[in-house]
Amino acid sequence: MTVLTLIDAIKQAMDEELERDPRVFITGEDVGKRGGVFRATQGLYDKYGGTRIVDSPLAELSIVATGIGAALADLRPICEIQFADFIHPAFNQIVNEAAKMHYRSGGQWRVPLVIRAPYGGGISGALYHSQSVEAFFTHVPGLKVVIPSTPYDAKGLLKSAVRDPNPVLYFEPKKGYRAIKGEVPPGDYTVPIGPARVAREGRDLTAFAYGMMAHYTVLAAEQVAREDGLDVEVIDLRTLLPVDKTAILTSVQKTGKALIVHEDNLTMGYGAEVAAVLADDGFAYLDAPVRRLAGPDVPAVPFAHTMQEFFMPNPDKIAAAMRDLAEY
Amino acid sequence: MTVLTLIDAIKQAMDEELERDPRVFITGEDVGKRGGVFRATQGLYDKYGGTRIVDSPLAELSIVATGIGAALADLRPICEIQFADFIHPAFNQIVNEAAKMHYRSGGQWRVPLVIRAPYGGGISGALYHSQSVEAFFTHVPGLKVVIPSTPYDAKGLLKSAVRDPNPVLYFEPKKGYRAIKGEVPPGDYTVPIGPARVAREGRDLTAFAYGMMAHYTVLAAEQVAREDGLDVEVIDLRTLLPVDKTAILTSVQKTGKALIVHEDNLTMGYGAEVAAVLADDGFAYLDAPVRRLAGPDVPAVPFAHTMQEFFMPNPDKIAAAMRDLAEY
Amino acid sequence: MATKIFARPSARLKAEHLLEMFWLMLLSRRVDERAWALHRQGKIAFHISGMGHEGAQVGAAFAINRGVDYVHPYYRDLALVLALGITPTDFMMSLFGKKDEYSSKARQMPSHFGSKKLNIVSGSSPVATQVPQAAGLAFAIKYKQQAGLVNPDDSTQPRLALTCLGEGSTSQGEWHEGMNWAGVHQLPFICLVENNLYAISVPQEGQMAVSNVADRAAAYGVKGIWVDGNDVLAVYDAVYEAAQRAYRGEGPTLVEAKTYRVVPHSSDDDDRSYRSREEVEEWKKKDPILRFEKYLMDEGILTPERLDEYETRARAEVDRAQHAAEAAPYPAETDALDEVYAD
Amino acid sequence: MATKIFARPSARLKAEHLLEMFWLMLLSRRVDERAWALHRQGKIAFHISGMGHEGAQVGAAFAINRGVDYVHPYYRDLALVLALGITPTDFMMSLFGKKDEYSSKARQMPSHFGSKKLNIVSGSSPVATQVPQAAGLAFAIKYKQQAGLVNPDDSTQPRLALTCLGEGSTSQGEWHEGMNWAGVHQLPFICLVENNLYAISVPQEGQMAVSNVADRAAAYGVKGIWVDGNDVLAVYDAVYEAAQRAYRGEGPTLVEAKTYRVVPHSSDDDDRSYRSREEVEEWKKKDPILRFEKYLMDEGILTPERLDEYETRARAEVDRAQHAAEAAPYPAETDALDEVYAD
Ligand SMILES: Cc1ncc(C[n+]2csc(CCOP(=O)(O)OP(=O)(O)O)c2C)c(N)n1
Ligand SMILES: Cc1ncc(C[n+]2csc(CCOP(=O)(O)OP(=O)(O)O)c2C)c(N)n1
Ligand SMILES: [Mg+2]
Ligand SMILES: [Mg+2]
Repeated sequence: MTVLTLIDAIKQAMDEELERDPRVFITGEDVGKRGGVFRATQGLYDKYGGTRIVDSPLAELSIVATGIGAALADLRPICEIQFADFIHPAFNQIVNEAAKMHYRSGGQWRVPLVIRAPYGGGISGALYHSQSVEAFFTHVPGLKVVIPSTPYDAKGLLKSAVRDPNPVLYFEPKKGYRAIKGEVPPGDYTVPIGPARVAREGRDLTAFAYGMMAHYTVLAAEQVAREDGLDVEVIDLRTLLPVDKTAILTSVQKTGKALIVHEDNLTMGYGAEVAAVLADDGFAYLDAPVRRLAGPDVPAVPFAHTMQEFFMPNPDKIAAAMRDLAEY
Repeated sequence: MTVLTLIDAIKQAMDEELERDPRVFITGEDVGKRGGVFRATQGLYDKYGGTRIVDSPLAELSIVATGIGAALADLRPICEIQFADFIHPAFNQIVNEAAKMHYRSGGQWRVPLVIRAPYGGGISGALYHSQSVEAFFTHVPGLKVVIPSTPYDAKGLLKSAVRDPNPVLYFEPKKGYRAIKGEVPPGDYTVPIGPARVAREGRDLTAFAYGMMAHYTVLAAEQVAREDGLDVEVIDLRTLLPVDKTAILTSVQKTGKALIVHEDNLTMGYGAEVAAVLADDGFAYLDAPVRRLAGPDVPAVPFAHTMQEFFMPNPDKIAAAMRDLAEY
Repeated sequence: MATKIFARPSARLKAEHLLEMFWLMLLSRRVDERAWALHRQGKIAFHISGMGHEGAQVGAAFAINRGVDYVHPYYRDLALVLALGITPTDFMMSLFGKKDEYSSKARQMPSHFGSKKLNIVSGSSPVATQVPQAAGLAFAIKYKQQAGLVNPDDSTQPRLALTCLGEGSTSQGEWHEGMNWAGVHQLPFICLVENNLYAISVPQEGQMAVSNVADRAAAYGVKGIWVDGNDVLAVYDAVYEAAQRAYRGEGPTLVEAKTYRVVPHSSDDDDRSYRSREEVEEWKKKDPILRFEKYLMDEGILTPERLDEYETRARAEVDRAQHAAEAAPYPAETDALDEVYAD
Repeated sequence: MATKIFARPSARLKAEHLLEMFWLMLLSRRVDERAWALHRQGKIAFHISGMGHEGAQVGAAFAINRGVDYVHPYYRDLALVLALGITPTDFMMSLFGKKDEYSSKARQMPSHFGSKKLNIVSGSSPVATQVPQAAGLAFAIKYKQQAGLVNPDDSTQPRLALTCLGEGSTSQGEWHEGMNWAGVHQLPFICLVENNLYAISVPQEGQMAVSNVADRAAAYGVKGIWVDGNDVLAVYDAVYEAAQRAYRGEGPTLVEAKTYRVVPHSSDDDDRSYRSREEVEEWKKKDPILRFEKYLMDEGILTPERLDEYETRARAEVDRAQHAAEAAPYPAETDALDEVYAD
């Protein structure tokens, strides 16, 4: 096993999928010679050429829409949106088109499309290079929404996404691109889209998270284990849509307490759905309020480091929320 | 007092605001001579002329964006999106631009903009003329989201929206346009954006709803009162963003049970936030699971009347959910 | 920049093709009229019509490899899809929203055409979304040829993507981005703009400050051409040239067919508030079916007897279609839950 | 359709104006260079540069009613906003993200210019969103004039809206819709396209299949013109004509200024993978500041002594700005919570 960074695992998945299936191609802004602004596609242009690694015009709706068209024609496009903050112009194509095509055609047409986008804060990207946009899309039946937090999952989930016959949004926690490292087997394997992952077993409470926050939540769990003897179960949700209700309920049935962590702002963030599932089907298991630790309800992450710090959850804040909930 | 339909109350509000303030103008597709496809602006073109009642090109992002520009220049645009299903092309302008302008300029610039759009199903409009889109926007700090369910509120809230210094999304339950009637005072009054309304007082459980579903929920409450002696409190949320937490918590503190009804699909619908608020701050009040009655998780309302019927909540289904919850 | 074409590929069409084109235009008109009647009778909830556009649509359909080339149409394209192989019964099933309806299993409103078998891509209601998707279909054609996945001369495979929309819909950013992608990659792509002068109530001047939509093609490095859309053969000629260019790998074309919608926008519309009766009557005189009929009669290709025969056949087909659709069952309620995801 | 202009309004500019223009170009360059240096020193997180664009920007700024007309710029417009009244200290405050930073209270990355006082609208990062907003500003100007809310000749009020963007950003639907709105309503609107041949790494051919962005204006009924963007006076002339047209109510203009970005896209970029060093060196020879300097020297308007003086003054201003910004406090953490809503 090799230790790879998150972004290298992503690149490796694309490389292997390009190798495996000539129908797979990549498009997006600067994905070609430039190798992507985060270098996720670095080297792929040289290896596969301009037919398969295609610099798009600076126009997100057409990146997605031509991806949809190509998918309808049985290709396997991987569309890169340079930052998740710039996915909004493509909202119509994703929500009204890609998500509804299979249903609206009575199952005749399918859209095997992957849309990759780096998301999240903590990198001084300010209001428009830090956004978390997953919540919008988790409200849209017909889409799948995936967010990896480990290199192993990143590779395996991306491969599953490429092979999935549905449109899959694959959001990448950009702060973790180089900060998160982990073992990744060379060669082919997949991680199924759907099931959450128990990142750490525990008995005292359950913390749900994904992306960079899953990484931080494990760190926080280790901290409170060390410092407070608290035994926190961490569930890395990984697939946000479809919702893995079983994983959510099973864990809280055991622990009785739930904390949900995301860096997206609180109101109508994904934590709302997890809390709602627990408040209904998990009601009998709960012995404490369901807590959400999230970004504040402000338009996005501000630039100045002081305000950015204030906005972002981090292991200390998560540990504090764990302690607080455990005391209930 | 005169009895008006919902849509006439909306028209009256616009008429009076146009009269009151020369900075108010209306733009959107077919709002001019045609008076709007639902006739919400009928007669206004004749009364105020083409300078103030402006047919836009068929292009939603520019309807909103030019509205933003005009609002920055201190006009008071009312932008009509012909169906909520077609707001998606304007998502970027609403979410990245209108919502963030005040914050991103450190409070220098403001966007006093109203975006009106008919939404909701039950009118054989199928996948693209029936959508509920409020959930997306309730996740966006900087926006206000308003949905009236009575003619009185429709007029008063729309006037508040026009006078609000922030971008307000004002969604109109189109199935209720002519079906919902009520008393409306002539002349000026406003209903504040923010507070929910107790549509019916009750002690046994609380049902939260908005728009057409608020109307149906009151009918259902009357039905279970008659048939089962159940005393249901109905809260018409009216303003979805900012969230009226106080109203939510106050009612459930009294009743101990909560049912949330919307026609939007379940997962990550607005009901998730209401449930999440209750699961945290209202945890101690709850003596039953928080239930959500919503559209199923399918891309949108299907055309065939059988499937449409299946999709839509109605007074019978709501009454059944009330009975079920009351028995917990 | 937009040019009229003078070469006439249609001169080579055989009488049987001309008659088939005429038949399809007529059939479409009769199906369409029946739909309006059904709506007046309160039997159906909604109809959106192609009346007046039949010449543009059938002319375009015959100029491509029908049923093989990708077509991504819009709601007004009834005659187009009939020419591609959709049947009157198919259409009636969608009017009534019956189980197993061909395009969407009765999930969509009528006139949201789509058939995988015929390479007609399922359309939505938000206008112009099909344009960049069609650019993607055309991109895929070129990709497969370049990657050696298909033979560029294999006419059993799609070799172009044709998409249609109204002039008003070219105001959308979606259109811009689709046209631009087609131009940048010089794709085998045809955009047919059916310019009927109105977008619901808004006249062309409210949408654009140019006289011809075709003049906008130059902005994309796309060839632009406009033709009389009520002249089925002129449209055929223009689209035929565009198709041959596409097949030869010479790039995209925008064809603007100037026509008129002689009826209200849809069964929900009343057009009297925004256009005069005189204007409508003027245009009715230019009806593409009457015009083609006269041409075919003058040429001795169509006879009054054959026209009668067509009318009888059309009525019979429409009756049969209506009855079949009326007799068909509705979807089950829970059919609403199927096919959210492909597997 | 795009035309070069031959009349030269700039011939009427007085020496003092020419010197002020030169000074602002030079000042912008020195501020910009300092920003790169601060980034190399690890003192700031990010810089995006206007180097090479100073001629286009200052030429445009001087052609409008500075500080009064609406301007909706983009991130590369440092010289433009300095010409409108933003100070080097303002800019340095944004580089360091300090409390009370002028544009956003340090919420936005640097170069997201905005000042209510100067009628510079706050910009975002998603490209081209400013274009339809600027059409809305221009619409408001026309509306207020038509509704009798302002006097069209009152030059203390904004009488046009100028917006800027790169050539790559014209690929966005946002651009199309904004241009179209300006054309349909014949608004007092100027779109300045700063064509530097690249959008990050993607060359112009990857964005559009036309040689001049200005050629796209015809599609909107907008006047289109391109000029040498490294010739400050040529840009002045073109924008001046456009502004006068706008003031006279004659409609919108697209001005394409052809220029080059002589540095990487931003401090995060490395341009060696996508363009040759030779190409960059070639363009450095065409530097708009060197060119203007030579012109002014040849004309006897600028002297070596005055140039030295300018350089000294620029250095002093930049030093002062940097020190002021470094000394300023950071925002409080909870400042993040303010101004979500206006009241
Ligand atoms: C994005 C979007 N906005 C609004 C509508 C509502 N609408 C349906 S058709 C139409 C007019 C279309 O005009 P045009 O493109 O000229 O086509 P025509 O109907 O005249 O053939 C409008 C506004 C829509 N379907 N989609
Ligand atoms: C909607 C959107 N997509 C992507 C980006 C990322 N991005 C920032 S600048 C840029 C290139 C812009 O090129 P151009 O318009 O030519 O302007 P230039 O930077 O060359 O002046 C890109 C792709 C963005 N800011 N907004
Ligand atoms: Mg039309
Ligand atoms: Mg550029």
